[in-house]
Amino acid sequence: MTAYLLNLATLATIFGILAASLNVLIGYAGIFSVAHAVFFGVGAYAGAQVALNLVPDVLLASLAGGLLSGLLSLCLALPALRVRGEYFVAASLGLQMLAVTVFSEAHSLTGGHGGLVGIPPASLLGIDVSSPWRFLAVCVGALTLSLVSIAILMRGGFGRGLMAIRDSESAAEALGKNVPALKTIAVAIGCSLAGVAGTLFAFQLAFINVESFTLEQSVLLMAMVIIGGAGTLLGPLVGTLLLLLLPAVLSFIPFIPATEIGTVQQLVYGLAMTLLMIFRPAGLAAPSTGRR
Amino acid sequence: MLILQLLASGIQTGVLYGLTAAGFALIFGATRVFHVAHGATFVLAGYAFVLGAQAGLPWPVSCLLALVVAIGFGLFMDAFVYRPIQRHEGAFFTVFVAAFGASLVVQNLIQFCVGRGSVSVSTPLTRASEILPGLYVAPVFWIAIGVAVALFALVTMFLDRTDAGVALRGLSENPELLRAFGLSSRRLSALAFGIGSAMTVPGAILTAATSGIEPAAGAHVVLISLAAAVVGGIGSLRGAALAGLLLGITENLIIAVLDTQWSEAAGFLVLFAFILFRPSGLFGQAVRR
Amino acid sequence: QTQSHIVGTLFPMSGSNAEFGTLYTNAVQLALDHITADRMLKSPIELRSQDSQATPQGGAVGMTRLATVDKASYVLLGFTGVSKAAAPIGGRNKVVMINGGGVGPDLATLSPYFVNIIPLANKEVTAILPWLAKEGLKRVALIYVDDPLGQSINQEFAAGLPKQGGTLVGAFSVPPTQQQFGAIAARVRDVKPDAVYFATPIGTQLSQMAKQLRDNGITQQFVTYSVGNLPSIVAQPESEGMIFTGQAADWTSNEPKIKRFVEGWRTKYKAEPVTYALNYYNGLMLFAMLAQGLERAGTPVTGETLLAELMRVRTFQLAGGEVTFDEHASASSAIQISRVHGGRSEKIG
Amino acid sequence: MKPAVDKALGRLRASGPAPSPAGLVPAIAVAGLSAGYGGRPVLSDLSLSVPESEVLCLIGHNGAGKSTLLKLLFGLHPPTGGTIRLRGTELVPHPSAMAAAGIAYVPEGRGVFPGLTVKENFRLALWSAGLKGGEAAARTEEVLVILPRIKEFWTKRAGQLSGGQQQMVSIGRALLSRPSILLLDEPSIGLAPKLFQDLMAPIRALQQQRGMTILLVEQNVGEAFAISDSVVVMKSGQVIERGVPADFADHARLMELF
Amino acid sequence: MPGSLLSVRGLSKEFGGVKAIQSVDMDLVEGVVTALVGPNGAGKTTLFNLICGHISPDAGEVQLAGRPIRGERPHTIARLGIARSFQDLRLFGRMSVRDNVLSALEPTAWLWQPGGRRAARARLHKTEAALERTGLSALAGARAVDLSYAETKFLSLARILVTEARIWLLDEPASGLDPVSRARFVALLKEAVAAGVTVCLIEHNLDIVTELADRIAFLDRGRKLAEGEPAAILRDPELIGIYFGEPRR
Ligand SMILES: Nc1ncnc2c1ncn2[C@@H]1O[C@H](COP(=O)(O)OP(=O)(O)OP(=O)(O)O)[C@@H](O)[C@H]1O
Ligand SMILES: Nc1ncnc2c1ncn2[C@@H]1O[C@H](COP(=O)(O)OP(=O)(O)OP(=O)(O)O)[C@@H](O)[C@H]1O
Ligand SMILES: [Mg+2]
Ligand SMILES: [Mg+2]
Repeated sequence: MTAYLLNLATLATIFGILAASLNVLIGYAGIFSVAHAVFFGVGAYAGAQVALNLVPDVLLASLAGGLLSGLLSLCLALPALRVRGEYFVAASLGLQMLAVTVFSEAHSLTGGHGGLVGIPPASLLGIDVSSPWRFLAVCVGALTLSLVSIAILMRGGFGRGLMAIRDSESAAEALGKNVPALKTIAVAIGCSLAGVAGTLFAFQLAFINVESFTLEQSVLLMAMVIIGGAGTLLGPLVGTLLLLLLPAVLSFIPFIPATEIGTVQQLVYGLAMTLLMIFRPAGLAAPSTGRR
Repeated sequence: MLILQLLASGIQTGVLYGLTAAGFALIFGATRVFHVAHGATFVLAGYAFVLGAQAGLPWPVSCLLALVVAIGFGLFMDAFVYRPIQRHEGAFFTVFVAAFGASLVVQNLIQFCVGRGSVSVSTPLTRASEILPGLYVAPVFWIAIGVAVALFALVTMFLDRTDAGVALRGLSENPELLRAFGLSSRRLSALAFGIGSAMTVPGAILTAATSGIEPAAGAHVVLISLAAAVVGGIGSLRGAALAGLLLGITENLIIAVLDTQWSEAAGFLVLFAFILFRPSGLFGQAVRR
Repeated sequence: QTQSHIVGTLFPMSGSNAEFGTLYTNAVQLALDHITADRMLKSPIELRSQDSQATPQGGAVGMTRLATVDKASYVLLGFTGVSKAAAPIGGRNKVVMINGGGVGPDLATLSPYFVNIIPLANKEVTAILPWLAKEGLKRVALIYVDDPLGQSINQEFAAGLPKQGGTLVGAFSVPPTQQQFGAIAARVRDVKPDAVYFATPIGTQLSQMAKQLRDNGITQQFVTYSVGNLPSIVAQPESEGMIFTGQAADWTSNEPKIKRFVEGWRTKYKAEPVTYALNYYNGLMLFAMLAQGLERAGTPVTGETLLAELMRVRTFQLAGGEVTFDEHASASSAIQISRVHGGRSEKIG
Repeated sequence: MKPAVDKALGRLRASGPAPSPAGLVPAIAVAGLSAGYGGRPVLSDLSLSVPESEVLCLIGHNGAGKSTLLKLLFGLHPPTGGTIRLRGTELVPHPSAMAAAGIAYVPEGRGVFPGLTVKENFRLALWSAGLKGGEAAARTEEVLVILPRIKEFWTKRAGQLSGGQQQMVSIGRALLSRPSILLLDEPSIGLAPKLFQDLMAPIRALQQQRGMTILLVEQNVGEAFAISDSVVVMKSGQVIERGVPADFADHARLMELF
Repeated sequence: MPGSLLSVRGLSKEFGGVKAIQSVDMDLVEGVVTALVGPNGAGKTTLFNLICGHISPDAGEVQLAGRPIRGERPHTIARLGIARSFQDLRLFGRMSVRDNVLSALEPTAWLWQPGGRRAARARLHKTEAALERTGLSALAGARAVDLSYAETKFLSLARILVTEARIWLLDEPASGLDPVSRARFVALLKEAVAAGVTVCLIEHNLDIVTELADRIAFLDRGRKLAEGEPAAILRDPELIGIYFGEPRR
């Protein structure tokens, strides 16, 4: 039982990092990306390749994953600088679909549909951290670090700049904000964190393939952020816990016939998304709106 | 000949994409709702038709059944999902998530009630015959083109010529003002959802006949609709229809040189390029704030 | 009454592959009925089910759950992605994993605890090549899903066909999500094949391929591997005449074990059984045999002891015949060739 | 100076809050009306009567609730309490019902659909009034006689018109239904003062000819008072003063009321 | 022109056939309040947009204290000391009133802010002072979307007030305000002018124009028809005819 809970907790932590990083884009910068799984994937593949071919060091691999994701995030920043709203959603969608194809076709880098197998157990600066407890600790550490840095950044002038751009780009420009630079940095930060999460994911699963980096994953991540409350610090975590643990909890319900568990899970899942949005449109962690 | 054959199959796919995308564009244009559950409408219509046909109903009745189901679902989403959300702050992405959840519910309900495999209707109409040396075309090819063109003409005529059509354009600009005119924005948005959803029906029925339809088929449909709506210029029916056609043809023609897994990607590459280089789409006006 | 044996299943129960999950679960259920009826074991078997969603993440989570919460010693699973994600977890927790569905050749060496009870796909291609030559089907077009399974089949054909005097005139890869094959049909027709081989692990996709190719005027012989044995495919009119390979599983055989399986299936599920179902039926049967041996010897039944028992005995009399496991715990059994005829499958070689 | 103000105030108070001519039912009478946005009260226990065939000018500080009151009267926002009577009959406001009862509403800002042509803007108004064919044409003609300049830009998109032209179209389309009560919300915003006067002159003439009731919300006191019969001052969601324009001619007194 | 802080020469802009601005020359002189007057659609807002770099001119030159700024990005121009308000305000709706003002103080907010805690505290002080002056102190924590109409107008001003911009371009800053708020607003502007800010404002309300402006530039259909002392402009019957009559198109 502990191992199961540890596994879930580790996954939840990893997805917590992902959701928090997506929140930088959606909640603060107003960049509605549905391509976050792409950068999750890039990080995972990069981290896995480092672990497979160099050393299975979490720090090094995460660095590689985060850096590569951050670099490739220019693909997302480019349309973000040109269009907003629905148009950007469509652009990121295009990027997501392209990336999935590339992930499944670039056999030498990603292993195609077969994926990368046998990612070695993780170590950290020479210390073996592959045991579930230790790896969870590493992930929690990464999550804490991400949250703290996001909190500091978003409370400060940088965060205010992003939110200003989110609410009115032209007014932000007129007040001297360098909109392209701020947007590019925000995208780079969000995507690098996603890359780090990807690397941790690769170590945790020891096997990755394109199925974890699809549009569904992106939408799920987005749902985590929105359901929890975009633009709040803890919202994404709440959303992650809810959406990740809901299936797990449902699988403990005894009276659902075994063959229908999956369907029922997905059904409840979808229903929860819709109902939550109807009754808590601002997200679970958002303060209930006072005036207005 | 290969090119011609691929072009033919591209056109057949494309007109249906175009029609479905135009429905999506109509709904989005009029109500500003990013109706991600449009794919669910498509699947529901397809299943209604197949189940009707399997139950022995004559085909016009099955078509009617599909129509009723599609429109009913569209109206339901409008009244019970989108409107309550928009009564709050109606943030664009809140609607997105809610609609996505609803699609999941539909998909799994169908799995639960009907089954997980794909269903289809068998009809001799999908049997291709050689009309030119090496060019095989099935009767559905002509049916698809005929129905799509006719329906599209009908809808555009409705929007251009009738009072309700003008009102729908007004709705897209300012629903609040419409109420100040003494018109009901609710009824108009229901109208938009009704027509837009009805436009999925031909595509759904013909897909059920040619390739079969499965509970998860909606995802692809909605992706294409969304891409076409953007490439065409958001809100422009003509643009969406043309872009849908274009995407269908691209998807198929690309197969002449590349493997199929690149065909969807090619469509989205077109989308991506459009957004970077012509963000206003084929027919849209530039958006920047 | 002692503690019960916990056996887990890790099948896709939702999503586009859920049809398989249902089928496999039914097979396991039937085996359980028979084991209980025969009183093979002192302690009862308790089944625990997890939804793998056919994705690696689903597989990893489900496997961890089965191994650590449910403490299953033996898990039946399927699908290449799931298997790969689950194998290290199962291996670490010393859980025997039985694969009866995934046929990617890279599954052979995943983990010592990973047992393939299904012959891997490359073996099926080897079996069909002589038949193609015999029938004079020299020009073969291949439509394959671009995954390890599809790739290995592609390689087998590219290497094997010329040896038999044939040629692979076209190999068209498709993504697993593809549903429209009108355009592929055009390309297939363009290369003028004598036979078209489908290599997709997804049943719905196979049925769509068959239908749309026929619709688009491809009249040539269709050939595929064991996936063609799904009821929905066999029943489809467009599958008429399709050839598929599979483990030797002769539903008309009088051998008592297979007869019991076939009849049990027909009465319980009111349908024709398929090879995949037989694999998972045998999968649980194998557990019962191993556990029976352990119970007799007074050894506790754990994943470790089960695996040791398997490697000790190696050869088992299962429904459908004798199955032998190699040093990687991968089974090999005879391959038979069947043809779809009138909505049923019939053995032709 | 001071005694003059006092005198004026005294006279105002003596005249009472709702001077409706005896025997005449007011066109609109609201009593105890309250409303708010998301739980925040904006109007509280507001009572007001608008006499038949008068131009009543409603003034008050920003956020006093003037626009909200108009929205309530046209059924665009739900009241949380109180009653609304239209010529003595109580009703639950709803835009289409109010339109049918002869009320027309010209919202704050530019009340036209910018993407539609002027003709199409009119078409929508005719449609909502249930007017068709010859009758519709006759009504259009009637409005074009009152505001002849609309003809100059009849087929242009409303968004391409200048602010004054847009305002003209907005009021013109409201007149299509031949309303007996017209609710005008700050028609002067963004308009040059003379433009506003030019626009309102034919409306005032029409009002006097037809006996139309107009409830005019204005911030530009000078121009508005010139065409008003009486004035009501609102403060924080309530009516605090009522009188004729002359009573408020004194600037200092006016400032005090805000 | 002597003392010209911002000079505009031959500026032109066409939107798909509409000549929004046609070779306009204009000078903003240090300490002088210029009012931009003209009928709706005359191109006043467009002129601001061109000066601030929000749209790029088809022809013409803009110089700030002798330095050409045409073609610079809007944020660069803003940092050079030109602040502007928008006709439709464009507040940062989901940010608090305080953050709206604070963000105007940190145009170059990178990942970290130079100056450390002390500078941060100084900025906060400045913000509070600006809120105090515009009467928004009590609402500092409220979201901008929740403000009333007059409050939004004052917030828009507060955002400009805190910047150290030497030139303010204000687009109908006081429209729709009630007389009392308007008086307060005008008083604030006068204070700023007294402190040396060069103001150019678009305004339809001639009362405000006469009260504040030292000069009037008169725009019609993209052309500057006249510029001069308010009294002179407002006496010109032709201009008054254009302004008070309907614009002829
Ligand atoms: N849609 C809305 N949502 C929330 N609050 C609103 C809304 N509309 C108005 N309010 C608030 O209600 C109050 C009254 O607004 P209203 O528009 O009725 O005032 P007003 O008297 O018309 O002011 P003005 O002279 O500025 O037009 C204000 O505080 C305003 O902020
Ligand atoms: N981005 C744009 N695209 C196309 N046309 C534009 C654009 N911006 C302004 N115009 C046009 O340029 C002309 C001048 O507009 P502008 O907004 O500058 O007028 P204005 O003097 O500010 O009027 P108002 O007093 O009504 O605010 C108008 O005809 C307008 O339609
Ligand atoms: Mg108002
Ligand atoms: Mg302007």
